[in-house]
Amino acid sequence: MAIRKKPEMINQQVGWCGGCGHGIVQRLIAECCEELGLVEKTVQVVDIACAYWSIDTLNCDGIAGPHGRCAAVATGIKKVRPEANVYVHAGDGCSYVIGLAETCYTAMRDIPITMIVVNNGTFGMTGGQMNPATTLLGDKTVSSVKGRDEKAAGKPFDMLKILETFDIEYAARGALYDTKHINQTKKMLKKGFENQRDGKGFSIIEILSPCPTNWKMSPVDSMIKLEKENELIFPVRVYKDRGGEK
Amino acid sequence: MAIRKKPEMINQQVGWCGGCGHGIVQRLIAECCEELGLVEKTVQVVDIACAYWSIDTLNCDGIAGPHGRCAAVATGIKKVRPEANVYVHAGDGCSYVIGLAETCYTAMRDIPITMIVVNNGTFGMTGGQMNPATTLLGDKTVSSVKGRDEKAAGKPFDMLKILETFDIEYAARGALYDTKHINQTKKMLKKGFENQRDGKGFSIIEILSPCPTNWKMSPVDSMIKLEKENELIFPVRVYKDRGGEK
Amino acid sequence: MNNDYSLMKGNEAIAEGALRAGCRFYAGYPITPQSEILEYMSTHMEERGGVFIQGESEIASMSMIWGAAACGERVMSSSSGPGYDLKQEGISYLASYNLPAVLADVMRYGLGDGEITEGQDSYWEATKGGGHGDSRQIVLTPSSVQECADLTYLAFELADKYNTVAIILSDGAISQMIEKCYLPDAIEHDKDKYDWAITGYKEKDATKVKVTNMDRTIGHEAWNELMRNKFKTIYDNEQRWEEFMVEDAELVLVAYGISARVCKSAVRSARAQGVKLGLIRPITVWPYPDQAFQNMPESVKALVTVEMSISSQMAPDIQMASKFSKPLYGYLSTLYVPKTEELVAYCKSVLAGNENALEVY
Amino acid sequence: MNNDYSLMKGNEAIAEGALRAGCRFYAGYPITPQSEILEYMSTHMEERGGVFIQGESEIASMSMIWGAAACGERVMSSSSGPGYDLKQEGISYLASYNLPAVLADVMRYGLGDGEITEGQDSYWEATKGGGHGDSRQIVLTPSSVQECADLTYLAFELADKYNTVAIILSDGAISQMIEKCYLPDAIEHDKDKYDWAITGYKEKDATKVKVTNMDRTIGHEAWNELMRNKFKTIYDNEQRWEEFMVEDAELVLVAYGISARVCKSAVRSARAQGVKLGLIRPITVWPYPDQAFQNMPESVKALVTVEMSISSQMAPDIQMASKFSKPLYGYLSTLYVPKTEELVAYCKSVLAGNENALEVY
Amino acid sequence: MADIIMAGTGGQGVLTAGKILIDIAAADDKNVSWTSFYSAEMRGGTAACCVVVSEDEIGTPYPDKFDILFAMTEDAYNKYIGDMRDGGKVIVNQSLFSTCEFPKNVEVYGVEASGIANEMGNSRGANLALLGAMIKGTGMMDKKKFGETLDRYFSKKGKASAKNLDCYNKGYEQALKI
Amino acid sequence: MADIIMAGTGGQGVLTAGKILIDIAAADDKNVSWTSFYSAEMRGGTAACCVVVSEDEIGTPYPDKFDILFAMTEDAYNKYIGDMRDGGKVIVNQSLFSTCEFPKNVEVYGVEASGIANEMGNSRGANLALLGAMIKGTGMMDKKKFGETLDRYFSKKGKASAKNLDCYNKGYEQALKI
Amino acid sequence: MAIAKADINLCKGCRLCVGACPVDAIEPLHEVNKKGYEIIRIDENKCIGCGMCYVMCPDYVFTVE
Amino acid sequence: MAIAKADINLCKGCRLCVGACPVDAIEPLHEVNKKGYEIIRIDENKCIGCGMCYVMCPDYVFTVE
Ligand SMILES: Cc1ncc(C[n+]2csc(CCOP(=O)(O)OP(=O)(O)O)c2C)c(N)n1
Ligand SMILES: Cc1ncc(C[n+]2csc(CCOP(=O)(O)OP(=O)(O)O)c2C)c(N)n1
Ligand code: SF4
Ligand code: SF4
Ligand code: SF4
Ligand code: SF4
Ligand code: SF4
Ligand code: SF4
Ligand SMILES: [Mg+2]
Ligand SMILES: [Mg+2]
Repeated sequence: MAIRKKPEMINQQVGWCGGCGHGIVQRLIAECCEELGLVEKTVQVVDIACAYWSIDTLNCDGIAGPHGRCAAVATGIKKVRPEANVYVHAGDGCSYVIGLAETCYTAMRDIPITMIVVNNGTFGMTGGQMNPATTLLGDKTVSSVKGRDEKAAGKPFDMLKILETFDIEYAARGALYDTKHINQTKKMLKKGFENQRDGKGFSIIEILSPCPTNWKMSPVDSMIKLEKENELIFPVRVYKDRGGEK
Repeated sequence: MAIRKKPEMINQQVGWCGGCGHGIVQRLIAECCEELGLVEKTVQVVDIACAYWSIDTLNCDGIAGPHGRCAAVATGIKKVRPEANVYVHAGDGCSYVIGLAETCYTAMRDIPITMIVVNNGTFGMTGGQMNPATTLLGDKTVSSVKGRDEKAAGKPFDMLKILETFDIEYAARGALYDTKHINQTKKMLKKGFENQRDGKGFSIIEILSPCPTNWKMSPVDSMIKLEKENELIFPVRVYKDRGGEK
Repeated sequence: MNNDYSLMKGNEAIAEGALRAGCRFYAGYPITPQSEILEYMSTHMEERGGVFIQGESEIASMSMIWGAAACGERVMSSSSGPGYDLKQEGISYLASYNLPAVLADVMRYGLGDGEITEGQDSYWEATKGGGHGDSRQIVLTPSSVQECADLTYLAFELADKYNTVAIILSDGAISQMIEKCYLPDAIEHDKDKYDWAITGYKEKDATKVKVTNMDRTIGHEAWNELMRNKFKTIYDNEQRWEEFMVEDAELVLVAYGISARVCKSAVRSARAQGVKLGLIRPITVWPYPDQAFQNMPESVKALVTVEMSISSQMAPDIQMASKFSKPLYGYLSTLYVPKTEELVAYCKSVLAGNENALEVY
Repeated sequence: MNNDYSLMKGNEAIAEGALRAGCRFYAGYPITPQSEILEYMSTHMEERGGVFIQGESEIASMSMIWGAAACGERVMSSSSGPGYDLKQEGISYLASYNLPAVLADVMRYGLGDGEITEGQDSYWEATKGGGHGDSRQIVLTPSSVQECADLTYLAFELADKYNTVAIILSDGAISQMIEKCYLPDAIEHDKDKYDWAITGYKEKDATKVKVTNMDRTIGHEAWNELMRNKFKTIYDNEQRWEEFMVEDAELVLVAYGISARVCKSAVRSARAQGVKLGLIRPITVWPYPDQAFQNMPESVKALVTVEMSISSQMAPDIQMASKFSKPLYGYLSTLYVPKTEELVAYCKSVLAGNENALEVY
Repeated sequence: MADIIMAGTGGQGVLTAGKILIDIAAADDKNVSWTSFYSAEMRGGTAACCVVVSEDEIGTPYPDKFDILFAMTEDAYNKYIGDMRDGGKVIVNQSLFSTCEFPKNVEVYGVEASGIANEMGNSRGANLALLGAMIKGTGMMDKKKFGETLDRYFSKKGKASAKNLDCYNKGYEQALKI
Repeated sequence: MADIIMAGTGGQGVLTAGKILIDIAAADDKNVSWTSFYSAEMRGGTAACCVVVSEDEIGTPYPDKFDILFAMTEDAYNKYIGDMRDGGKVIVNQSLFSTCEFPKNVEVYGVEASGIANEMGNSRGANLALLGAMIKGTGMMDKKKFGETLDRYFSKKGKASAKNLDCYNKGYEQALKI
Repeated sequence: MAIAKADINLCKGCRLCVGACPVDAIEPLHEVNKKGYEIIRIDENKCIGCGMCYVMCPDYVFTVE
Repeated sequence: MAIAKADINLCKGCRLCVGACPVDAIEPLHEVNKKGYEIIRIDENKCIGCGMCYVMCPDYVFTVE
């Protein structure tokens, strides 16, 4: 059995709530960068949202993007520093709501970065409001106290279906609700980093992740909800793998 | 043969360049509204772009949306005046570039308006810059003087493919390059207005249209380009017709 | 006026004040420390027969309220910091169509990406901002939960009266605190009372109703005049402020919002210590209450602006109002709510001649 | 300095000035009357080894230049009117990370949706804007094509020197006109010269290089101090202006950009008619050239601000600079380039006591 | 009348205790203000709120010094004990408290608040027990009246439960000056 | 030295004529400015530019009054004739001109500019013919030197053609005072 | 039979109608209208009143009655 | 054999590891750490060193060696 130990790239305790998936995501990222020997070249772009805490804990160059504009910030960085391993770690509010256009146009330009989106079905950092892209119908949030109602607030949509219409390298969705899916998610992330290393195009990996604090559920129950409810609407799978051919 | 005459809803000469498709689009809209008896209830939302001139020429309530935000403005109007026949007449820059998110979220909310997007492959009003959503590869514009290059500027994408992933009422693309297609486009528009009248959801009709001024081509050649080049990338067809079932 | 108080946060008082003023359309996007306004609206707007939309961004939200305002509805949005920046374009558009609307800007600490601590960082943006063009907005600054409700209510009245955007410039401290609040009586707004509003039906008469860029409708000259007259009328008639023990003061503090609350305590405490402080509390910061500074008592030796900012954003307005008649000092506490006794000590030091006057630029 | 002139538009001079200053990253979105900057960059950036991106919006463009600036590159964006509004948030972010960047804001006529005529509508937004927070930007105002090139070049130097955003505040008239321009010599910028820049490689040393919100890195107290010192240093050292026949003037015009050009003609014409006009032309409007107003000759009876705006946006700055030592009048021509003789006639009328002083609010 | 600082760790109900306090004081015709220190981290760390109760108009809702310190943990006590006015009252949750050297200028009251709560099977009731101790120690309000309004507070929120009042009462009864 | 207004309808090459003029005047060591009135409508309507040529620093590039009016159409003439300085020169394209009553304070020169252009098979050359007439009428520059620089101007743009110089020369030769 | 009429003042000279007419009844002219655009003329003898010109013209020049 | 170790100071009491362990080697405790979170304990006798706890824990509590 190989030794399992917190990656060295992570240099202090994480600032997330207990049971939050962001911490797992950060670890998977760090593991990938270490295993691929990319640590020294890595630049992280985090959202002004719960992903932000990663700027304090990960030992690499980094910058926080204005809320929603991470993909555009990363574009600027990748164009000036094409040798760098540039990735985005952002929320589903950032990437799919206010930043929908930035995400799509980064795909349109096929910018060779690795974009990681944490789908926790809510605006975590601001206190758990409905996320118009990802909150399930009926889910109660502080801005949909009776549960999300389709008539008033529309219904969640699958952003990866949108992104697969672009000519991009890779799009996939993983999940964190059990170790099997965490391991699978890591493979997706690794693919995303490898694609970048190999000069292929835009890769995006979305990750179903719990926000126990704002869901007002225990971490364990949150994982159950992820599997039993969220995954039904947001299937875990590879949506697109261009295989480097263009 | 029925009498063909400029619709009464149009009250003065159009402000567009000679050979511009916006004038045809405006006439089709007016014909639809008149034939469906909707004139008195109609509210137009035009873009700050070439569609803007319609605010001067069409005899109905109207407002110009901030460039790119027409769909959001129309949402505000439709929510406050649900009885009104609210439509958007906007450009492909407005609707697909700066306003990509607004267009998608209006679809997400399935707001029962009729959105009409003039795809002329350029930013007409500002002098013909490349439109990142619709300018074809190789097309020369003032901001891509050597022709649009995929590596630097990505490539055009089909927004209707994106919109059909949403649960909306209707999405279709028409074209103006000959009378047959103009008549077909009118049917699409009429469907869009009928859907709204019947309380169905969001309808969007995109229209392939020439911009001879900025393409630096004669109007006749522009129509040929539309048919021979643009339609290859942007096929004329109905993408989605929910048929009122949800 | 209701005789029964409620205990509520400043943010909730803003939202409930708006609903009672007849606001029936709200669109916004979450951001700390104003999200409770949005949340309150999401919970209560529908039961009052209105429309709530959580927009996909601040810009989309502004565009939605623009459409709704053009229909004659009483509309509101709210934001803070970076989110408020994104509303600048929409403010300009509202101004250029002469449309009434109310916005709340709940300030935080300045210069920062994700800074959400208390602060008063957006005085300039609120009073001199409003996007491109010559637009000006009425800006009201609550310094209690009661005023959050009252000034929001007033904001709708003023917006309607002058066809203008009115801004509630609150701050994280005032908006997050809970106090007693006597809520104003609810009124209903008639969105059909205007002759300019978009209706989409023409029963009233056959003429075209059209809301468009005013300068196109009435011509540039008339439009420029209309704007100038509007600004001047507002300036002449809508200056609001509170004076506290200014009559015999040696030093007059000038502060709004949370800072003014501390100043009041400081005035009381200093006077107990034999130091005559006074306070001018602007309630409107545009129009700035120039009148308050017109006949300053002889006793006043200097003015002190007290703000939670890095640069003194209010200082130029104070100097314009006071015409440099008194020296101006600054107590700028950035992200920290000023401390009462520290402020008193500073004032003593000013009076003792130990402090440098503020450099304003 | 090149000995050969070019005939070019102001916009082109801005773009070429930037390229010669070593700008190697431009992202922007079209809008009249600044689109030629973008177009020039799209045509020439690549041949200089730089990156041009036509962004999907002003906001995306700002975010891209933010990323690029954080990498140590010399970056630029440009916009106008409503598009410039949307850059406010990004300006704040640049300021909060202490990153150098240059922006051009080509003004148009105020209050309007699609207005694209000449104007000077965004003085406030440029000088008092910059989004939320206490950020301040250096603002340079070219009044010739030559200055479009020179001040853009300077803007990059100042941005670099002070780690700040520098703004070229041009206007539709100056940016669309063609004049002779002697272009500055081209320099190359070394993006690797900074110790704070993102590189994504660590050969130099093992320590972590990280660009993040400065207040997190060095703490709030230090950050506030750093900001205050920066603003003060800029204020003390970077005031720029031109004086023209002020020594013996009876009336001094104050104007920038296109208006200043007309004023120069007016001064000459008036003097030919025996009326002693002078001109103070601010070149920086932040920092405002307060020094220019410090020792005004006795002969000066009044000041006249000449602006293409509805409200006098520069008037408060003039009054702050002149400390109300002279009465202030205003010639505000909105969307019309001022007429030389009309302006002279107005000045005569002021001197004859037939005009009202400007009300400033 | 009183500047009160209430502190503990997240999840202990400190902010709620403050809200209960102002609710009751307001009903008693006092002016009240409640402020908290919100932070970007959603959970954990210290939680604190500051309550001002006054007969007169309240100036700053952020007093420099306090008359009462309501400390749910030792950390909270350590953080604020230096900001007490002379003669101030300090109420500590002895269940999470070790030290015992108190400054001379304050009176200290203690109760096993967490212990009481667990005992009553109302694990979230420690804050109410400490409120009881506070009412006893400060005498700022009538015990019974406070208890009744407390009951009404929870009824209003739809969370009425006899256990709440029990915690409060036990806290009152068991509170001791130390 | 001269404030010049050049006007016509869109597509007639008025703006280009202005650019040619400043190009040549600049090469002649003059200071020059060129301004146009841009509008939101892309095509049609009047097009006009204003050229200032001066030995000295140029103040306003938007003069109130003009020394030279270069009118490609009668509309353009009507629009600007009221803004002429006494002694000013007016150059009109007689091909698109009917009236003949000119004000006393100006000197008028005419040429069939469009006619010449069509004749030369250079339909876009009417502006050059009128430029020729203008050089003759105003004597503001040496005929030959202007012609040479004109040639160079088109070469620089990669649009060299003998027809251009021909139009200019014909315009110069056929221009008549009226 | 219905037949097309043209209000040539509205014409902008785009020539799109010319190709749209199934019977070549529309003749492009070099003559310009007040706004300076080259106009067209309908050959009334050829016109069959099909309305295609109306459908195509972006400037509402045609009436068919 | 490799076996898991826990740095309980880092634990935030989420209990996710408990269910992730295939052999029920992780016991949730009521005991709290310095930060006030209820911690866990690994039963060294049961642990098979599979590393699932490491994979699941969001707070990097586990080292398997
Ligand atoms: C322009 C702007 N609008 C709003 C915000 C406030 N804001 C910060 S984080 C956030 C939501 C974050 O949600 P998400 O992206 O899903 O990330 P999470 O915290 O859930 O991981 C919002 C709305 C902001 N910082 N800037
Ligand atoms: C915020 C903002 N950015 C940019 C502009 C400038 N602008 C006006 S119209 C336009 C492009 C219009 O293109 P499109 O939407 O395709 O319409 P078209 O004119 O081609 O019909 C642009 C960029 C603006 N008015 N506002
Ligand atoms: S709020 Fe939600 S997303 Fe944010 S750190 Fe806490 S659990 Fe994670
Ligand atoms: S610029 Fe293009 S889109 Fe605009 S009116 Fe002219 S032809 Fe039509
Ligand atoms: S289509 Fe209409 S505008 Fe075009 S040439 Fe024919 S009549 Fe004229
Ligand atoms: S009606 Fe038909 S036949 Fe007659 S001119 Fe028009 S297109 Fe030709
Ligand atoms: S998963 Fe980690 S943080 Fe959660 S209970 Fe287990 S050890 Fe503690
Ligand atoms: S290593 Fe495997 S067996 Fe051991 S505690 Fe962790 S999960 Fe259980
Ligand atoms: Mg989220
Ligand atoms: Mg377009």
